[in-house]
Amino acid sequence: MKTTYAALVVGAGVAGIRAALDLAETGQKVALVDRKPHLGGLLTQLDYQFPTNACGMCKMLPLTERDSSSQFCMRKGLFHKNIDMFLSTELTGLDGDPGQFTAFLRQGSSFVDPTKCIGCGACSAVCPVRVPSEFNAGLTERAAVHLPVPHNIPNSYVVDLDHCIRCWRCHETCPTEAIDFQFNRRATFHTLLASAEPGLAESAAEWIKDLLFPFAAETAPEAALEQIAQDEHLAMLLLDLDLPGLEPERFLARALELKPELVVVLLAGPQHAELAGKLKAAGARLVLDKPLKPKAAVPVLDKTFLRAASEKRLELSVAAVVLATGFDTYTPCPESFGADTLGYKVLPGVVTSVEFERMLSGSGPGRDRLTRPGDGKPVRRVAWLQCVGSRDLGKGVGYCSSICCMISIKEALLARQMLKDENGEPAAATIFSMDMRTFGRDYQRYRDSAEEEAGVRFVKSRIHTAMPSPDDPGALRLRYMDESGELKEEDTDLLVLAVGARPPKDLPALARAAQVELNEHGFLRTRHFDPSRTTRLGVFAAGSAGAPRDIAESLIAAGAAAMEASRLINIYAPLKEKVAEPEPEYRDVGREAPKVLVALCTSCPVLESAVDMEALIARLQSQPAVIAVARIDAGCTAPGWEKIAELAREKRPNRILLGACMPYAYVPKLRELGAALGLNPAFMDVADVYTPAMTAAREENPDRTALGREVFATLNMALARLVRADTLRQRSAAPVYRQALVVGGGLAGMTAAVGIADHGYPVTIVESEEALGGAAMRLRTTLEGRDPQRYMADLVEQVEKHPNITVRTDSRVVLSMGKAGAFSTVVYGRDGVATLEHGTTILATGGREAKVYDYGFRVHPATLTQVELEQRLASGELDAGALGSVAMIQCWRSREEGRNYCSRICCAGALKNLHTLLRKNPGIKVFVFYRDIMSYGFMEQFYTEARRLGAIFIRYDLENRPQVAFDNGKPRITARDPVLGEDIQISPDILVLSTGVEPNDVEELAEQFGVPLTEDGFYREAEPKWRPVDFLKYGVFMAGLARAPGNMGEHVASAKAAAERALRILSGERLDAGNVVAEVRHSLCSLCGRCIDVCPYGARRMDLDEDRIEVDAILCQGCGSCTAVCPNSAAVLKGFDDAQVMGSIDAALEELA
Amino acid sequence: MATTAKIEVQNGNLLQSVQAFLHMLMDDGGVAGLLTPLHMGPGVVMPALVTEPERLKQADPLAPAFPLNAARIAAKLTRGGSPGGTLAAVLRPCEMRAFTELVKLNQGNLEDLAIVSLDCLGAYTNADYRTFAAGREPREASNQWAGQLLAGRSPDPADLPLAKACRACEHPVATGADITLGLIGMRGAGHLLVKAHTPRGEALLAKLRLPDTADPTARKDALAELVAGRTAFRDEMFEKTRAATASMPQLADYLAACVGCYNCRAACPVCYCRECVFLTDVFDHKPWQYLGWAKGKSALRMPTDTVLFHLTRLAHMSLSCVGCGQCSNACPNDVPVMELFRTVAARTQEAFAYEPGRSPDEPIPLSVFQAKEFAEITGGRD
Amino acid sequence: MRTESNHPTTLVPPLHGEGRGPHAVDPLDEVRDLVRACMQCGTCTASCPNAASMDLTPRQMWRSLLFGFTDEVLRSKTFWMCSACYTCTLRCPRGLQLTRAMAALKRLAAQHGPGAARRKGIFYQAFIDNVHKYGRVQEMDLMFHYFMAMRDPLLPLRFTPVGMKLLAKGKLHAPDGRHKGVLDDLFTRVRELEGNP
Amino acid sequence: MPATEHTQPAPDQSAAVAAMPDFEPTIVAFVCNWCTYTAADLAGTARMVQSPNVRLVRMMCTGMVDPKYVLKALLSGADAVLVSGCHPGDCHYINGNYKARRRIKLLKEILTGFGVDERRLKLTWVGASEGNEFAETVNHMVAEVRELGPSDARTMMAI
Repeated sequence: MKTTYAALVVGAGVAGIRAALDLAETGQKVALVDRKPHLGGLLTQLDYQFPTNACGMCKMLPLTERDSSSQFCMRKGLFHKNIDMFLSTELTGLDGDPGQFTAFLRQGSSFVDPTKCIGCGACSAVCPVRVPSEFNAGLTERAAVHLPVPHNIPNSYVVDLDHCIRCWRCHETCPTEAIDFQFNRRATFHTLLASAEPGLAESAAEWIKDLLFPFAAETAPEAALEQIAQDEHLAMLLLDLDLPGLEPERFLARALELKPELVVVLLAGPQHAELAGKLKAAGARLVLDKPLKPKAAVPVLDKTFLRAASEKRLELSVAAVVLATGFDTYTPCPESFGADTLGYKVLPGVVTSVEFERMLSGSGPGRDRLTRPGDGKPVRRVAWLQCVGSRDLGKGVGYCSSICCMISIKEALLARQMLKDENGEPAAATIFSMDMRTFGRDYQRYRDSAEEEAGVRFVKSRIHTAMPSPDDPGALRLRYMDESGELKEEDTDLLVLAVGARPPKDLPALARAAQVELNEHGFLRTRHFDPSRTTRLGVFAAGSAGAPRDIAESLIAAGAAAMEASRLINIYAPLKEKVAEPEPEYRDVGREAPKVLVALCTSCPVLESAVDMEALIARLQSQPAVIAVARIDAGCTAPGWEKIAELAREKRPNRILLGACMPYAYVPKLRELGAALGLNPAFMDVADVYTPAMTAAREENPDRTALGREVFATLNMALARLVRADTLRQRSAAPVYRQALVVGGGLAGMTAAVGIADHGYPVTIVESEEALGGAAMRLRTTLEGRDPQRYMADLVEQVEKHPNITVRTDSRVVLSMGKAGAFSTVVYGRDGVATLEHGTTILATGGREAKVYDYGFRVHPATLTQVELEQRLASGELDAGALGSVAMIQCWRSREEGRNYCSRICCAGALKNLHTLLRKNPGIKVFVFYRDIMSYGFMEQFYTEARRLGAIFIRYDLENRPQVAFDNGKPRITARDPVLGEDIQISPDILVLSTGVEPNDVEELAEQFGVPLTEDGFYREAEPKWRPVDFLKYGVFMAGLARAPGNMGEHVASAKAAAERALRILSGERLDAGNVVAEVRHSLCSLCGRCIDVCPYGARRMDLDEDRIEVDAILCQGCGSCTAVCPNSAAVLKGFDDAQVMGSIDAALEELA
Repeated sequence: MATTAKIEVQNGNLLQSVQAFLHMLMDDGGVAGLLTPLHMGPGVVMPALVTEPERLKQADPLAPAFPLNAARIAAKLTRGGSPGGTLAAVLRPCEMRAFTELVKLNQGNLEDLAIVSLDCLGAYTNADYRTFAAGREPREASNQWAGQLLAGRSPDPADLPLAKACRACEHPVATGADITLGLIGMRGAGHLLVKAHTPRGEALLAKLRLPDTADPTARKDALAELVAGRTAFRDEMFEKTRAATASMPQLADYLAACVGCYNCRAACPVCYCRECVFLTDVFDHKPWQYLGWAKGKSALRMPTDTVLFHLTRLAHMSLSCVGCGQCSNACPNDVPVMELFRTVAARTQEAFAYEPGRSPDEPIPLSVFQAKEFAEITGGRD
Repeated sequence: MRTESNHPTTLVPPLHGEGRGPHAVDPLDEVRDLVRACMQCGTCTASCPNAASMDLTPRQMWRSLLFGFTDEVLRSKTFWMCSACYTCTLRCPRGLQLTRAMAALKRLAAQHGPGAARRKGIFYQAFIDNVHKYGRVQEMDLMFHYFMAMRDPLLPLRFTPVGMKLLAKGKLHAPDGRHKGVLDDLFTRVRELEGNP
Repeated sequence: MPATEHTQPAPDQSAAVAAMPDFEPTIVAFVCNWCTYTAADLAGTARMVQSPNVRLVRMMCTGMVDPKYVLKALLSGADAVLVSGCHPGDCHYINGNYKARRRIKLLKEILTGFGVDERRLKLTWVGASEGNEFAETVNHMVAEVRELGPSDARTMMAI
């Protein structure tokens, strides 16, 4: 069975989710797969993200048509009508061409039927196995049958077959018979042994009998093949590689031809090692070492059977594939204690950063783990060590993981906040690093405030040894050398190793299956100017698949990959005009007196045992609007729903309340039920009566009365809300002008424009300069030796020839009004004044290399900026061969007050120019004065290379800047070398200043579009992690250098991500609002306008013509700030009006605890 | 620097001088419409919008009558468009402050209205004013009353105390007004003090060509003495009210006479809602709800939602309460509403360092916020 | 643009600049190549058991090397203090062959360094040859070869008293061929590992 | 339940305590949909022991908790009210929690003036993953209010 999806997204971490949501929101059906049994990737384990130090993942949820994803917390799961999830699933092959791929998937089984599992945990309780819990990074233990992520919804248990000892106790214990070990399949799992070894057949028959598999044996290859051909139930073949006359490869091929699903187990002696490997690649499933040891072989064969019998193979027809494979974190190897002097797994106080986050986590092993692991005393000092498993050629890692510095700062801040003693004094936090790579736009300020406001200590050093403290056995003694060369010792309670990112273990296999190449570091090979492109057309890289990235950049990469996928889908399998699904016909019951049907799910024995059901039902029945209370068996299953529907048809209620578990999971079902009954789902609700019951069920002597009251109150409150549910109003929808405006015709603007225009929507680019191109036109080369000029020339040509793109150069925006879907903008330029109607706007106004005005920049020709140097070297104006020495000063007038951000590209620029210089003339002496070299990611190898080439790097800090003077026009630089502790002086031929970049001045434009700027003049995004290219004002997006400094590839990515966000608006004829939106009761409104002031989304405005306040339902996100500030409830939030809330309060207090 | 001028007082007739000043405003100041308290008939003083200066003969801003807080009227005169001519209003300080609050709430507009305010000597309750004015020429009575009060003598009739709100009021001067007329501490000076506080006030005053003067030193002392007396009264009132409402049941007793007529909120100048939420369908309860509540409490006091009403109103407007006392004035059952509201308002206003009416630029505390503030509310955690 | 000169950069320490001039052909270039990728993290120094007895820390020595302070490096006793425990090599995050660089410095100092350095080189060479030959230190033979190499007839006399004392305490042993050649494989392997078989 | 010693009885601790020796407080909790509601759910699903004394009223944001809801709950018999939402900086709706903080500040000023113990009205920040924090907050508050005794608004005939 082949299912068709527009796109397949591999990897359900945040990047995969973002890519899937981006596509789903534009109306595409997406298959989202993950090899793990849960979604969320690494972030299921991390509760706090920099730079907000909070979670905020829910901010990824759709902003319009919010109800199509029926959920609130992204960490609990993902429910979107256009996304199908396949967990425990791997991509095994990808055939066909872009636009018409066939993807082969193998879905492993959890052995627990999620439709039956009620999450009671009885299985886990009886499981005798205890292994370290992956979720808690090994800080706690779990059973073989376990919950992979405790907060997922729906959350069913999973059998970890690798650790299962096959005692079947869980199967026996499960109250709902949800655990299936395929006992019935054994009788038809015919097993054939092909071996001529004397006695083997007899002994094998003996132990295979225990497995209940019917068994046969053959001693010749031909006979075995015949048996394979004849026995229709033959499922497993044990093939002895010593079988006389066996041509192993041919035999295997033939066998699999006869039976593609056949489980082939090779019996191989040590001499067959190589052959066995080959055969495994050719489709054999398993290798057992000869001589066979039944004790080892039986469990392996049984598990092989279980997997083979339970797994599913899927074939999907997809137009595009997005790989969002993420990264693994490095595990400092405990065996290599000699090399790893940090004592990980040896000294109890040494933990990885992931483990530390689990220690801090609310869902972690508990607050008591925040004591010293050695002796349980409170943690008062924490130290972080950077670059563990990154930038370590000794460990074969030539790259920087890009994220660990910021993670450590975040952890240090959290530690300061959470680890306080009884006097409120925070624990000491120290970060040891060589470079603090805070290269994100606002990250330098984050670091500065960590140091100056929060009191985190930063030490430029690499700790090399941790050992038990001689003075305090529970503490660790750290030895390190400070920058001046002095050996220091200090004690700490915890040492956190900031472990780096590694390519996922299974990435090579996945790359083979998807037929894409990996780079030398083991991540996906991507294009330099186009990081979302892999080596295979139609397969795109999202998130950290191509390189380690932080959340914001992963999401940008995901958006870019989604845009690429969408473009392909649009070309090869164009989506039919997105037709709004017809709203089901609902009867108008708003004016009827409420009649409620209450259905209580009693499939789970817990509720029955915890409360007096009869009393509860009687109590509910006496409630005024209730017409019937019914018990439903298995409310979560199809028969259960049918029963509810049946009851509803019989009793004709106009409200339905279901008392069950996991309300989120029911929302899609309520929608279906509503359609079937003609009753709007707004008149139905699910109350969770199960969670309190479960909690109580675990207590020794649960107070049944208190519990009964709690359950009744829960239902009664839902009832109160439901009874007062408002008359149905049509959901708001606004028509969309399906055109885009892009302000700025540089790299980002053009990239975004092409992306949108390729989908068939007209785009206008407004560029203030005479020609397209912007700042990127000044670049001559890249660090990796690519040709930016050619890339830009191609892009300009593409834009100019594009039938859907109109370019207005020498033009400016003078006025803009409107909102998502309907903007009206006046543009003035060479071609006169024009008014553009457009549904979405992308601001890509770029920036420029910052100017320097001091140190003789203008006066002395020997002083250049990096870009000038690059240009002069490229043009030949400057002859490297004629230079004896060059000095570069990094962070020139940046990363300090005034321009306190890292420009991110200057270290790359310096390295690039330095390489050019040294390649042309290896004799040049190059001196680089730097504060922190920001050679993040794979750029690190160029830094290493630069040092190898002989460039000398001299660190300085703000208190000790290099002093520049000029002798007859020749620069003379005096600086202190911190290593030698001496002043040095050099007189280079030229002095190159890394002046960094600054955004173009867009204050006016920002005001016209109603969008904010950062204090440095960059665009301020809606949320720094989760909405990196959105403005808070929906419908306006940002891209490129005006958003944040970055290299060309990064700007292309943000441009594509912005284009994808814009496409979400353009892809439909109308924008639909959510159900929970604010309204105005005009007859009550006094027009004080306080609701306008407090609305964070600008969704409210005073309509001066009508003299009343209007709410834009598309912009409104349903926060209700307006309702609380409005004194007489003229501002109302649908679903949360006063009557409903006050009704619930009454209901809550009807029976006091 | 405020411009200070004077207007002569002939024969100790304060009212005549005030009237003369208002006359000048209309004649020379170009004021097309002047809102001022006017004698309507026996014992009734009401604000009137005067367009013909002749009518000012009946104007009596000195009358110790305070039938309503005119801030709402000033709001009506300025809201939703231009009045079509220069307007001025004679407001008491508490009216001025309430009006400033209403401006913040977009209910009125300071742009189109010049505000003139007299030193406020206080007023009687409605009932007491009728007693006071009974059988007397009302303007004569006002004049005498003010003269005696300013001279430090007990005004006649001596046994009538001023309204409590006035006795507890520490704002006898409306500093935010465009022009103030100073009466207090002017004894023996033979003139009233006319001060402009705003550019508009100065422009207006300049047109009147009044002679310049300086602040007499006695005025400052007299004001301080007056305020000290009123503050002492106020603090005593707070003390008593706090003691009377020290617990929720005591509060319920305090409000026991409330019949839910909502007159207090109708009279309140800063309760700006077009219709109070307590009058909307939100509080239309179902019959079974009443029984439910009654069962929970064993006996339910009717009408319901009275305590909730007063508490909610405290939450809604105590920050903007100017203490004018119209709530108590309006209560049919003599619930001491003003005392309660002023006592609570003193706390809440202090908590947010907010003084209603101090400046139109000062935002109402609940319309704004800061990322770092009031950490004590969440136990110091953020 | 043509700058005024193309001669090598002068890197002049203003405090004590003597002897740090540029070298036309620098004998230390081969060592320099070994440590160019150094990022001055100091792990070598912090790990070095002998760092306390060194005049320049290893990190400072690499730095001086890279700056081109050849004489200062050769005059330093740092590399002579290296006991070749390989801890720095093992821990260097850049994967640099630091022990090898130390050994190379010993060798180069013996050739190009000041006289004192050459003398230290002679002892070092004699010691290693001795260990290689006997499989352990053979004190008498070591002494003999060292004195021979020093070509100083008075030198043995200066050591005679201490030699007698050691002999009396049984600390000096007569030559003994039992372990001869046992370290041959090891030495071959080390040479292989160090990349000069 | 053994009587607990108090050196200084709280002002609203009246004879009601003696009359109700097995007093169990009822707490109405207004929780934001995104953070604390999720945390409460997590506390439940993660089987953290959570007091049955709490009645959760789901709000979209703490910034929409109208003062009259809090007052209504207290007058209708709740012994305490908890308002809980996202941590500062993490509000799903950008800044609703800051608005809530001012509103709770105002309510505390008003209510404590009428002798309502400050501990009967609480504002906390509980993030979505902090199930334990929620359970702790609630359990601690229940214990605290149990000490304080029933709210004297319970005995009032008037609402």
